[in-house]
Amino acid sequence: MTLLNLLETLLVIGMLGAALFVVRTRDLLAAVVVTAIISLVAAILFYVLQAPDVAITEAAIDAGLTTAIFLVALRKTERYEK
Amino acid sequence: MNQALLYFGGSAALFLIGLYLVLVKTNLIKIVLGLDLMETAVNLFIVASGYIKDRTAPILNRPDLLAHPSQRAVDPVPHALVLTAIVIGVAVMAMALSIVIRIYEKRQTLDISKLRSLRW
Amino acid sequence: MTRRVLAILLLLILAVALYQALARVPFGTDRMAVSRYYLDHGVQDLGGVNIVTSVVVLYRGFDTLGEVTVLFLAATGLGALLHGLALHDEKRRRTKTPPSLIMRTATRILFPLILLLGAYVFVHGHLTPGGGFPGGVVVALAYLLGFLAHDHWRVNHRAVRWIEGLAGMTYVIIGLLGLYLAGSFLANFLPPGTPGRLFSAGIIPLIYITIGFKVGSEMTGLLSEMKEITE
Amino acid sequence: MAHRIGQFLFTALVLFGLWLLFTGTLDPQETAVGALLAAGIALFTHRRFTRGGLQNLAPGRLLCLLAYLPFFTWQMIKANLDVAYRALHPRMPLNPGIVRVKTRMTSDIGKMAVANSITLTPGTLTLEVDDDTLYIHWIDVRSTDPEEARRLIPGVFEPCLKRIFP
Amino acid sequence: MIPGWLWILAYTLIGLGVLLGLLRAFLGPKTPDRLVAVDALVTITMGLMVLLGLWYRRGIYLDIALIYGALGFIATLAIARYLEGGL
Amino acid sequence: MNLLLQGVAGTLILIGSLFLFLGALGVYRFPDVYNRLQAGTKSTTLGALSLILGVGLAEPAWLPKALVLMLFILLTNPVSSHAIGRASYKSGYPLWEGSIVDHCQEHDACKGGGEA
Amino acid sequence: MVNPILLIALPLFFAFSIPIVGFVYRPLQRWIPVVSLGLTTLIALSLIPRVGAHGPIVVITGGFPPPIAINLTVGPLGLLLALLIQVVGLLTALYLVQVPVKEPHDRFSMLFLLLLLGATGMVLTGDAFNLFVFLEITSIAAYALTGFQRTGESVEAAFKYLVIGSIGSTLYLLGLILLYTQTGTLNLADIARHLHQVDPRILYLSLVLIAVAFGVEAEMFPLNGWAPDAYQGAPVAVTALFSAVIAKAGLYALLRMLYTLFGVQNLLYVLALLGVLTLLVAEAAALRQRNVRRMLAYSSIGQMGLLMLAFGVGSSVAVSSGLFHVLNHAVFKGILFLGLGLMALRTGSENLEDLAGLGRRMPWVSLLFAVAILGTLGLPPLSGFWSKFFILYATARAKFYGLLLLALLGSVLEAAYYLRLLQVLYFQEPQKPLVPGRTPWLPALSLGVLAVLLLLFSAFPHQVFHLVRPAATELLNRGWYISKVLATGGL
Repeated sequence: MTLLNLLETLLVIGMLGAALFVVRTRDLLAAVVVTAIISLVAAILFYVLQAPDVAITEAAIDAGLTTAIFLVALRKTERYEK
Repeated sequence: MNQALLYFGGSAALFLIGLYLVLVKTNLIKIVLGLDLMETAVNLFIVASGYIKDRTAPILNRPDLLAHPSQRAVDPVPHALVLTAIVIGVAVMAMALSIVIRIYEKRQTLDISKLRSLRW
Repeated sequence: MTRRVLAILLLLILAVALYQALARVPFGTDRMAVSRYYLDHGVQDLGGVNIVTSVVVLYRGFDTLGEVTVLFLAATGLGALLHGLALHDEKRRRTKTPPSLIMRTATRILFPLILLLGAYVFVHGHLTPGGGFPGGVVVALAYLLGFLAHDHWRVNHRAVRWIEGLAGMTYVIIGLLGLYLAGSFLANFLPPGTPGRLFSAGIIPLIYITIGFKVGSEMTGLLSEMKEITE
Repeated sequence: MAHRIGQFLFTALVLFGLWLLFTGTLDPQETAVGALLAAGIALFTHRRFTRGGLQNLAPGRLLCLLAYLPFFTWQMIKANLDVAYRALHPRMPLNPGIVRVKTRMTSDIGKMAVANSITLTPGTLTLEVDDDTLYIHWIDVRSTDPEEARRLIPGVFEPCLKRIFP
Repeated sequence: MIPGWLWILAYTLIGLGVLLGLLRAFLGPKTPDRLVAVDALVTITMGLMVLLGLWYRRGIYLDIALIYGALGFIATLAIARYLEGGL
Repeated sequence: MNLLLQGVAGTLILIGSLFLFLGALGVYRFPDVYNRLQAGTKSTTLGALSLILGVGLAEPAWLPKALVLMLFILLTNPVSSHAIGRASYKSGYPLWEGSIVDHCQEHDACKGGGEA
Repeated sequence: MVNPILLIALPLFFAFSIPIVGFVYRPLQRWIPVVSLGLTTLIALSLIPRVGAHGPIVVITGGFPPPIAINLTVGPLGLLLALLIQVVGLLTALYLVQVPVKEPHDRFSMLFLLLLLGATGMVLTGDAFNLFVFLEITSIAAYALTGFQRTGESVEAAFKYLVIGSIGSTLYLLGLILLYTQTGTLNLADIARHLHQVDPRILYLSLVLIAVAFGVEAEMFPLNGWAPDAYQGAPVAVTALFSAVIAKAGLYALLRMLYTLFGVQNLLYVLALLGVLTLLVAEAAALRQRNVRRMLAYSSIGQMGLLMLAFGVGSSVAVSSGLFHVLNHAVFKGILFLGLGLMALRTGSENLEDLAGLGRRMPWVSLLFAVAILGTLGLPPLSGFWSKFFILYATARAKFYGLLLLALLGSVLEAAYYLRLLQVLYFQEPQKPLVPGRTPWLPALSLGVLAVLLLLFSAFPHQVFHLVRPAATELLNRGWYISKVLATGGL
C-alpha cells in the first residue's frame, strides 16, 4: 500500500463519480466538460500504468478532438436535455 | 486497496455506467456520451491488463533496459491495441455526432422517444 | 419504464458475468507470449527503441493501415453527412461574440509553436512516446486554436485534400515497396541504424511522418468543416 | 519584401531555438531535421507570428526581457502569497470587484503582455480588453479611481514592457 | 537525492489538490466553475506528471506533460468560446 | 555542489506542490468563478513552474525540456484563465454579492451572447 | 504470381486517390471503383487455382511469420467470399456509374470502396484484432452510407445502426482482450491452439461477447433491429451490398469464431435455434410491409436465419449447402435490389401498389425480378431449390425435426408475400404513368451478368457444390486450419 496507490484509487473513484455525474446532469455542456475530465483522468491512469504512448494519444484525441466535436454538435443542436 | 479490484472493477463499473446511458437515456447526445464512456472503460481495461508490477514503459532508451527488456518492461501489445481503439473511437464519435446534427436538423428534437423509427 | 427495468436487469447480468470473469484475470503479473519476442528482439530487428511504435508500425502495421483508413472514413463520412447543411438557420441566428484581443494575439504566437510540437511528436515517434496519430492530432488542434480565436481563419480545402490523398497513397506505396524489396507488405526495407538516433528504425519514421501528415490534414479538414457549419 | 524576410528569419530562429530545447541535444541529425521543420513551419506562419522582424532580437530588448523576468517572478511570488493567505484564512478576506484602467501600450502583443502579466500577479485578472481599456477583476479593490488603479495595476509593469514591446 | 519524506509530502499535497479540483468540478454550480476546475486540474496534473517522471527516472514523461498541457489548454479555450457564444 | 543542487531542487519541488495544493484549495473555497480563477491561475502556475524547475535541477539533463514546459505554462495559463473569466462574464455569470464595484456593467465591450 | 495482399492494398490506394483524381479530371471519379474492383476481381480469380492446388495461402505482412506479425489467410472459404464480394461489388459499381446517388459523388465512391475493402479484409484476415479493425472499417462505412441520403429516415436508421454496431464492436474488443490476457497472442490460429489454457468462465464470457458482436453484423434475431431501417434508409445499390455481401462477411466472422477459434461444435444448436427464430420473426414481419424495399429487407434477414440454421446444423452437407446458399442469396438479392432500384427510377416510389403492372411496362427487369423471387422461394429448376433443399435435408438428418418444421413454416410465410408481390407486378393494372426514360445500359449489363450467374448456378448445381466443398472442409476442419497457419513460422 503505497501513496501512489492511494492516488490511483482517488483517480478511479473520481472517474466513476464523473461518470455518475454525466448520468445525472441535464445540462449537456456540463456533461461534455465532465467527460473531458474523465478523459484527462484516464490519461493520468494510463501514465501511471506505464503506457505513455496511450496517455499522449488519449489526451490528444479524447480530451482535445472529441471535446471539440461535441461542442460543435451542442452548438448545432440544443444544450439542455428536456 | 487491491490494485486489481481497483482497475478491473473501475473499468467494469465505467463500462456498465456507459451501457446504462446508452440503453436508458432518451437524449441522443447522452447516448453518444455513453458510447464514449464505454470506449474509455474498455481502453482502461486493456491497458490495465497489460500492466506488470514494478516494470517500466516499453521505451528502451536507457542502456540498462536493453539487457533483458522482457524482464524490465510492461507488455507493449495492449498499448498498441489501445492506440488503435482510441483512434477508432474518435472516428465513431465523429460519425455519431454528425448524424445527430443531421437528425436535429430534420426533426428539431434530440429525444428518441419522439423519433418514430428510433424507439427501440 | 419497462425499458429501464430491462436495461438494469441486463446490466446486472453483465455485471455478474464480468465479475466472475475478471476475478480470474490476474493483475500485474507477467503473462506475455508474443510480446516477449517483441521486447527481446524489437531493437535488434528494427532499431527502434520505442517498442510500442515498432509493434504499431511494423509487427502490427497492417492494423495501423486500417486505423488510418478508419480516420479517413470518419472524415469522409462526416463530410458526406454534413454536405450542404443549412449554413445559416434563420431561427437561431445570433450575433457571435468576437474573440478577445488577448486570445487572438496569444494564438498567433502559439500556433507555430504547437505546430512544431506536433511535428516533434511525429518525427520522434520511434524515440519518445507519441507518433503519427497524436502528432497529427496536435497539428490539427493547432488549427482548431486558430479557428477558435480568429473568425476569419480559413484553411485551403483543396490543399488539405491533396495532402490527405498523397499521404495515404504514399503509405500504401511504402507498403508495396516492402512487398517488392523485402518480400512482404509493409516490411522494413531500410537499414535499422543505430538505436536511439533520429535516423534509425528503418521505415518507422517514414511511416509515422506520412501518418502525421495524413491525420493532421484529415482532422484539420474535419474541424474546418465543423467550424463552417457553426457559422 | 525585406520585412517579410526578417519576419521569416525571426520566426524560424525562434522555432529552431525551441526545437533545440525540445530535443536537448546538438546531434547533427536532430539539428538538421529541426532546421528543416522550423523553416517549413515558419514559411507559412511568419506573418501571423510576428509583426516586427529581426529587430525583435535587438540586444537592448533582450536585456530588458532578462531584467524583467526576475522582477516579474518576484511579483508573482507576492501574488501567490497573497492569494494563499486569503485561501487559507478561515473567513476568506475578499473585497472583489471589476475596475477599468487604461493602458499605455499600443501594439497588440504589448497589450497581451500587460494583460498576461496582470493576470499572473497580485489578485488581478484581466477580463476584457477594449482598445486601450482593460477591465480587471481585482480580488482586493483598493481604489475605484481609474487613474489610481492604473498606477496600482498595469503601472507596475508598463515601464519595462514598453521597452520590450514598443 | 530527494529524501523520502519529501516525496510523501509532495504526493499528499498534489493528491489533495486533485481531490479538491475534482470536487469543484462536480459541485459546480455552473459550467464556468467546472471549467475553472478543469483548468486548475490540467496544471496540477502537469506537475504530477513531471514529478512522477522524476520518480520513475524517465525523461520521456516530460513530453507527455507538455502535450497534456497544450491539449488541456485548447480544450479549455474551446469550452470557454462556446460559453461566451463565440463558437 | 551537487548536494546543494539537490537541496534546492527538493525545496522547489516542495514549494511547488504546496502551491499546487493551495491553488486547488482556492478553487474549492472561493465564492464565485472570478475569485476561483484568481487562485486557479496564479497559485497553480507558480506551483507548476517551481515544481518543474525543481525537477529540472534534480535531473540536469532534463533542464532544457523543463524550460520549454515552463515557457509554455507561462504563455498558456494566463490566456486560458482570461478566456474563462471573459466567458463567464459574457455568459451572464453574476459577481459574488460581496463584490463592491463593477465597472464592466455599463460598457458594450463586456456584453455577450452566451449562457452560463 | 500475385500477392493476395493486393486485394486490400489496391482498393486502399484507389480510395485515397479519389480526391486527387477529382481535382485532375472530375468525371473519372465515378469509374475508379469500377477499375479497382475489376482489378481485385481478376486478382481473386487468379488465386483460385493456387488455393485449389495447395490449400490456404498464408500471406505475411511486416516481414514476420504469423504469431508475431499479422497474416492474411487466403483459404478456400475466405477466397470464395472475397471473390463473391469483389464480383457483387463490381456489378454494383457498374450500376452506380449511370444511376448516381446524391452529391457528393467523390465521397460516395470512397465510402463504397472502403465498405467493400472492409468486408474483404474481414473474410481474409487471420488475426483477431485485425478482424476488429476491418469490422470497424466496414461498419463505419456502412453507417455513413446508410445516412448518405440525408433524409430523416435514413439518418435515424444510421444512428440506430451506429449505436447497436458500436456496442457490438466494443463487446468484441472486450471479449478479445479477455482471451488475450490468457493466451498472450492475437493470431486466430494461435489463440485456438492455446485455448485450453483459458479459464472456462473467461472462455464462456468471451464466447458470448464475441457471438453477440458478430450477431449484430450477421443480423441474428434479437440483435437485428437496425437492419430493416438501414436497408430502407440507404441508397438502393448500397442496400444490395448490405444484403448480398456485408451481412455475409459478418456471418463469416461469426462462423470463423465459433468453428475455428472456439471450436464449440457441441454448442452450435444454439446458433441453429437462433437462426430459425430469425427466419420466423423476419418472415412474419415481412408479411405486413407495404414498402417493397422493407419487405425485401426482412426477407434478406430471413435468409440469413436460414443460413444460420444451415451452419448451426454443422454437418458436412449442411455447411456445403449453406455456402451454396450464400452464393445463391447474393445473386438473388443483388438482382432484386438493383432491379428494384431500376423500377423505382421509373415509378418514383418503392411502394407495393406503385409497382403494379410493371410486368408489361418494364418486361426485362420484371422478368429477372420474378425469376429471382422464384429462386429465393426455392422453385425446382432454379439453384435456390438445391441449396434450400439440402439445408432442410441436413436439418432432418441431424434430427432437428422441430427446427425443420419451423423453417418450413417460415418458407410458407415467405411464399405468401412474394407471391403477392408477383401478383401485383404482373396481374394488376397500373395506377400511375411511368416517368419517361429508358433503362440505362450499364445497370442493365450488371443485372444481366447476375442473371447469367443465376443461370449457371441453376444449370450446374453439382459443379457449384464441388466448388464449395473445400471451403466447407476448411470450416469444419479446425486442426487443419491451425496447423496450416502456424506451419509458416512460429515461436
